[in-house]
Amino acid sequence: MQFRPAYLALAAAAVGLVLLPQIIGAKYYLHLSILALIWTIAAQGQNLIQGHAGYVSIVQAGFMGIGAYGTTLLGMHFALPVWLTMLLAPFVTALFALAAGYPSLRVKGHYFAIVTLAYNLVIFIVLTNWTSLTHGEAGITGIPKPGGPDGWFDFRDRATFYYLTLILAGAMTGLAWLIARSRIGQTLRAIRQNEDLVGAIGIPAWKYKLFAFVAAAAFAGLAGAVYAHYQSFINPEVFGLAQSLDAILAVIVGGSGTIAGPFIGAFFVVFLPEYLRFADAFRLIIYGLALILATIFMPRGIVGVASDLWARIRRGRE
Amino acid sequence: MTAPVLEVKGLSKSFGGVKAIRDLSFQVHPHDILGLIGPNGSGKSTTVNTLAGVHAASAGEIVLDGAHVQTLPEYERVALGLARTFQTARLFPEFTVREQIALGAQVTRRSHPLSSVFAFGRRSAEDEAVAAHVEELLDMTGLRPVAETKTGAISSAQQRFLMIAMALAARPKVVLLDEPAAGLVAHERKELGRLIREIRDSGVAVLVIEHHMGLIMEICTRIVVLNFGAKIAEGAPEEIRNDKAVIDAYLGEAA
Amino acid sequence: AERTLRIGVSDALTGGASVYGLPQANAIKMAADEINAAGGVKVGGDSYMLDVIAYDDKGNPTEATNAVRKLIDFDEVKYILGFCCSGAASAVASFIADEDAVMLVGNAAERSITARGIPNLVRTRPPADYTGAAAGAFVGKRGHKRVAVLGALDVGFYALYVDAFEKELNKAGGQIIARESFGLKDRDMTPQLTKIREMNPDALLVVGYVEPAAFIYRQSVELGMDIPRYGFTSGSEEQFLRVATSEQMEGVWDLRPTELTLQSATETGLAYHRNYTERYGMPPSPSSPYAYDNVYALKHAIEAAGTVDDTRAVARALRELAPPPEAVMQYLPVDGKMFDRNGQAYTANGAFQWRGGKWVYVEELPSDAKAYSEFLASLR
Amino acid sequence: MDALLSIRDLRVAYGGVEVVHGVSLEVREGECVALIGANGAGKSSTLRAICGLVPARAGSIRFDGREIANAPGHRIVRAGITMCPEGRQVFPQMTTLQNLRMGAYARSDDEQARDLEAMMDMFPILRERAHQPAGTLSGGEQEMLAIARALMARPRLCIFDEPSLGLAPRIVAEVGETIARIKAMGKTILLVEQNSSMALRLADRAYLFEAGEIVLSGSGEELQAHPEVARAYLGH
Amino acid sequence: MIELVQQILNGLAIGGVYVLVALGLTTVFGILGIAHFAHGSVSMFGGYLTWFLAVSAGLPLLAAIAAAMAVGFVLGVAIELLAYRPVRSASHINAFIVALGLTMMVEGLNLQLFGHEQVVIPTGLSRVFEIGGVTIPELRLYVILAAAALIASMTLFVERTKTGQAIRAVAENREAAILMGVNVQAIPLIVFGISTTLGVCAGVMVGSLFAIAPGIGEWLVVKGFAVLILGGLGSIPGAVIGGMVLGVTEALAAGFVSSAYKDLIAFAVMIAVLLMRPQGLMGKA
Ligand SMILES: Nc1ncnc2c1ncn2[C@@H]1O[C@H](COP(=O)(O)OP(=O)(O)OP(=O)(O)O)[C@@H](O)[C@H]1O
Ligand SMILES: Nc1ncnc2c1ncn2[C@@H]1O[C@H](COP(=O)(O)OP(=O)(O)OP(=O)(O)O)[C@@H](O)[C@H]1O
Ligand SMILES: CC(C)C[C@H](N)C(=O)O
Ligand SMILES: [Mg+2]
Ligand SMILES: [Mg+2]
Repeated sequence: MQFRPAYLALAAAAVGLVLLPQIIGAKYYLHLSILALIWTIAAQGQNLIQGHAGYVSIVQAGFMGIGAYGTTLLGMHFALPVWLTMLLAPFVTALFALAAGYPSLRVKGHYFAIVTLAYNLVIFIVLTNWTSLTHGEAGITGIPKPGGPDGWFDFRDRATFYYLTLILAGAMTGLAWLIARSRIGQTLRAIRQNEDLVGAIGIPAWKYKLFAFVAAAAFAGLAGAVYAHYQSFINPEVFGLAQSLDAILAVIVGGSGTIAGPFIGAFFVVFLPEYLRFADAFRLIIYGLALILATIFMPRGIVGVASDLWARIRRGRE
Repeated sequence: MTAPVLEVKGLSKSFGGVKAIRDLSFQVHPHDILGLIGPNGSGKSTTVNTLAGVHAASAGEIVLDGAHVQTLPEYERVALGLARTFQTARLFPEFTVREQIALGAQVTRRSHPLSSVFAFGRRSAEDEAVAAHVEELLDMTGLRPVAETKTGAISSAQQRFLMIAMALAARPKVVLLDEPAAGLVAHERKELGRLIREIRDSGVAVLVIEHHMGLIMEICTRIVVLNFGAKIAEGAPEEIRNDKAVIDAYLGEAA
Repeated sequence: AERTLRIGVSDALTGGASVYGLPQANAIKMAADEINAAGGVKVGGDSYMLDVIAYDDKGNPTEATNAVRKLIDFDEVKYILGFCCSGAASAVASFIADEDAVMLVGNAAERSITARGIPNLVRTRPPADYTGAAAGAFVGKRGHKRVAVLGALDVGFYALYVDAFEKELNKAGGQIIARESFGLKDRDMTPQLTKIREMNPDALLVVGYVEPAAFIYRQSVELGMDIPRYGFTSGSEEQFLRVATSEQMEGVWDLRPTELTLQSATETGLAYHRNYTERYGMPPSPSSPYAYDNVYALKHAIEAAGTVDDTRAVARALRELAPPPEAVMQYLPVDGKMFDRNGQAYTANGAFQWRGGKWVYVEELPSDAKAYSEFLASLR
Repeated sequence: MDALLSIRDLRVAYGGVEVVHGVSLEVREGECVALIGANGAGKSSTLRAICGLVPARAGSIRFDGREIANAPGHRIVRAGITMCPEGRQVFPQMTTLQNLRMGAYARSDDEQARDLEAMMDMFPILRERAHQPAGTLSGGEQEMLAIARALMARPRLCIFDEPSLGLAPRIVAEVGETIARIKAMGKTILLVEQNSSMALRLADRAYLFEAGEIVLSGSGEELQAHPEVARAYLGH
Repeated sequence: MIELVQQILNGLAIGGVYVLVALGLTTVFGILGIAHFAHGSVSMFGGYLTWFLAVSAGLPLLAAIAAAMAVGFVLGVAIELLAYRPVRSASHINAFIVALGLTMMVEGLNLQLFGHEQVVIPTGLSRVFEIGGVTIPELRLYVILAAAALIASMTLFVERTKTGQAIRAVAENREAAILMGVNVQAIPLIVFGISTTLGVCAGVMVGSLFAIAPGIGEWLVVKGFAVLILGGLGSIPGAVIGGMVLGVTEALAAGFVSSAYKDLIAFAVMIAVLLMRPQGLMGKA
């Protein structure tokens, strides 16, 4: 087989991720890594609709909220086991996305972006105000971990939960990869380039868009469910507009339409603000500036820069 | 005489107050190259767009190979055998020529799209068939030299041929070509004329809009002339060339 | 020897709840400095100097969860104070029992925080319904029959306050004729007020954070409503005057724990007010001493337990503590102890009225700390 | 006499790909010059470089003795060049009248109203359509509008890029006449046309483009008579 | 009946604010196709600046507003030049990310300059007019009038001035505008300058009617976008109608249905309109 740097990077990343709990000292970084992996799942979903189909959807965090509340409420009210509710969460979310996406995919471009933004706000408002169900702003506490103390694994142990999240993030990344290189992925990329033409050559574009939207939501739903059981606490705040913007950022910064991009981007949006705390007062300014500079100077994201670099090195060698 | 592959009956289309097509009827037969000509704004593109389903018809019927299609969405009409090109080239600029043609063939696939997600890289018989068809079209339209080139980077003449190849990839029964010769120079036009005949000979009926009279007169079996959205003449090229109304409205002294 | 003891603060330093959180965080730092200046916390032969690490949780449960997680996991802190807000405090309370840490809640008013009897948690502010009941009795006594409520009613403890209020009001023959609510970020309450105005109530009860409440007082005047207005806000004069004029505030009642006011303050209260004002350039908010008192309670508990490392022992010592002499608030000890077996402390409730630009302490609202303590324990 | 427009070794590239490889040509005052050649030969790119719509990678463009290569587009217009671009490019939601007024944007004299009348006299259909959004005009009407709009600037050099593209034969003939009239008014014209026979008939001189280079030049008649031109571009 | 009139009046003031925010957004969108998400934060900044100039620097209120508007113009110009211009040729998602970055920077800068405190711009206008049971606070009346005046001058500017026509021309066809001699490098600067100035006015209105606090920019810009979508992207009349519809809908929803869900109802109206008219009320198909 031909030497491909991408495979090398992949292998290195995989080894690094598996060994991570052994390497890092402060428990806090393990916590952040788990969050980043959860964000990877959400960002892989976002990449389907944004990176491939070219539709900026601003509701990913809202869908995470549906997944998180879905798994929690199903567990609370129907006494279902945690594993089952976690499994159901993406489907519940997908159902909501189906209902919301069907009408709204009639609008395009910026209209679509704003309509999805409105969905996120609507989800937020409902989560905040339907207090009898969601406990509103105060949120729901004591959400159980999967497995219970006498199962094979104790997921209250943070490293164990880390591996669970790692497996899920890996699986969802794999699924995203399969979708991206399938006929569906190709059609989504065609939609991004020229949607009218897709319809004109006999492809029902709306079905593919709806698929991307619903699949993105399902990814988000799973991410939200994992989040809920990891934190054991949820309130509407984490599922607001700002977090949906983070999902968009993760895709762009990492490299949209690529498979590694959302992963890199997820770590970026979780860790960078944390590292900028040293400059507390100037954190927002620096973060904002970094974003602008990154967009101006590396519009194709980190993955884009890396592959350009690699191409240059190879050309230099030849 | 064979049954028409496309039959238009009493078609009308208005935009607000503007009546772009009025009570238009004509037929396209399997071995036809039907020319659709008329002054600017006479409703030719609107006719194509209404046939293809971009606009909903205000009145009238569109019968494609026996099936009424006037209420179907655009993509279903393609599936039933009606493909088209556009007045200005439309592209997927990040795709290669081969990829764009292959996308045009997607409508011919019968397997569910999801099956391709879990194919894990295996190519099905259907994939092979599509690939073979794409290769055929590359040769037929002379695009093989640029098969691996991004569609945004090929010349505008090649882009026009690409539009045609992509339409043919859908294995249509009839193709609608909207000004395929616009901007082509003489020898490219000749090439286009040859291609259109070849398409017809392969069993696909052709409806072509053109302002280039040389081409139209040369290749068309019949011509329909529109003015102000209504048909003012129909007949063989010779008849049309000498039709008084057509000369006044469209051809002018120059022709 | 001289050593350092890190204590953590999670509180709203910014955002709408910072009217409560920022003064609390300030008060904690001030208390820590005072203790350090007086030789620190003495355990065995060592004196521990307090080192305060404060994170901004914006009053938000999720941010608070993350802040506390970081305090415990990253900064290795065992004593955590602050918590002006019920949502944030409840979220942290839900997992604090599993941690090797002690949590001292200040201003947050949600009842459930101390209703579960979490052993390593104490709180200085009495629950909202404890105050709401007293407030309802007071309003009933003043003869209002038809009271309209405008509040942040989807926030649990405000609803709790109103429910307790209603029960007592009903006893006096009054009733609540409207419950209108608003979001914490809303600033335009004219639609709700217009609706209430149409119903012709005898009085208006406002429950919400200082800023929205101030807008309600201002807009009610702008809409020409001329009825008695009652509230539950614990806001200072300065905080209200940023939004409304003193004329627009004139006559408004605040029905809340007695907390800090200059008229009612003791010698320690006056000193606290003086020092704080000098140090921060503005007077403290009424509810800020809840956190200040917690620092002293912690100091005495650690000294009584004789350890800084054994958080269980410190938590136990907290429950045995009598109100410390440095405390600013006047607690009503239950069985001689500052915190009852629920971990809850009590103050008296009071009626304050805005008169000529100042909150004036008008009268004490009768409340029974011991009976409430029993009730709270019965909820488990 | 010095040429009004003279181009030396012009190179134009899009994103690193060069499409015009060192073109030199000139247009003298009062002349009508045509550029002909196949699709994608670089004619439009040359015109766009003259007008400042794309940067010139190398070479010089002198207008009336001044260097204008890579000057900002509005400066070039103010210097006296206007172009009637490929595909007409009217402002679709502005009315015919507003479009015409935009044509005089760079002028500050007070004869605009008179010129407006003159244009409507020249193209009576535009007067009928004065208050209609330009986007709803038919292709032929839009072409008239685009030409009139360009003339509203009172240019010293008027550039037309494929004015007959997509027009009905009768209208093509009309456009040809219009250009002849403009020429008769003494305007200097640079014309690109796919309809090579029309272009060569109108032109005093012409250049043949192939793959980004000029391969042939001469008077209109000379090129019309050239066997290569006749075969590939005139379709004889 | 009185209640209904009162509720509509309540809604008009906030509707006026929405219109001003949306006007700025819509011109920027029309010209450059940018969803200028930072617009709300810039409004907030303008409000804070006015407050600072009036309260801390002791300027008379009108002078403070004028100065803030001038600063707003310069800020808008700088934003276009330094942040948006470099990404003009990239896809619109990139411009959107730049907008997010700008939002953070403006918020951060605002915190550095003016702190975390909520502020209210003191106007001293506390009289209340009453007509037949309907009360109108003096301040609200002035806000409505000022908004109307700004909207009218903006419309006149675009329709009647040469620069205004040039702005439209650039919006409709950038290249053709170059060929008319329009300085297309300068137009976006003017547009951003004007847009930001309008945003500052909106910030001042919010700051004196209600209050401005960090984070309020998000609320403003979300409402602005909702208005834009409701009225049709890039359409000035659309922004005016959309803003009024949204403001009044919210007031009526809060007054007659549920205050907790008033935003939800407003968004539901927006989504419903879009589904019936995907291009918005006044948008071109
Ligand atoms: N979407 C639309 N809205 C309003 N009017 C339209 C629309 N599309 C076309 N028209 C009008 O319908 C008429 C017919 O236009 P159409 O494009 O079909 O003409 P055409 O025959 O193709 O002309 P050309 O040869 O110039 O391409 C014209 O008057 C045009 O302005
Ligand atoms: N914006 C662009 N980006 C990239 N390539 C371009 C661009 N515009 C033109 N080209 C390429 O530059 C070459 C020259 O194009 P140009 O438009 O100048 O040719 P032309 O002679 O005017 O042809 P036509 O007759 O098609 O108008 C073509 O290969 C074309 O594909
Ligand atoms: C009444 C308020 C001062 C209570 C406090 N803000 C809380 O959330 O509990
Ligand atoms: Mg047409
Ligand atoms: Mg050209």
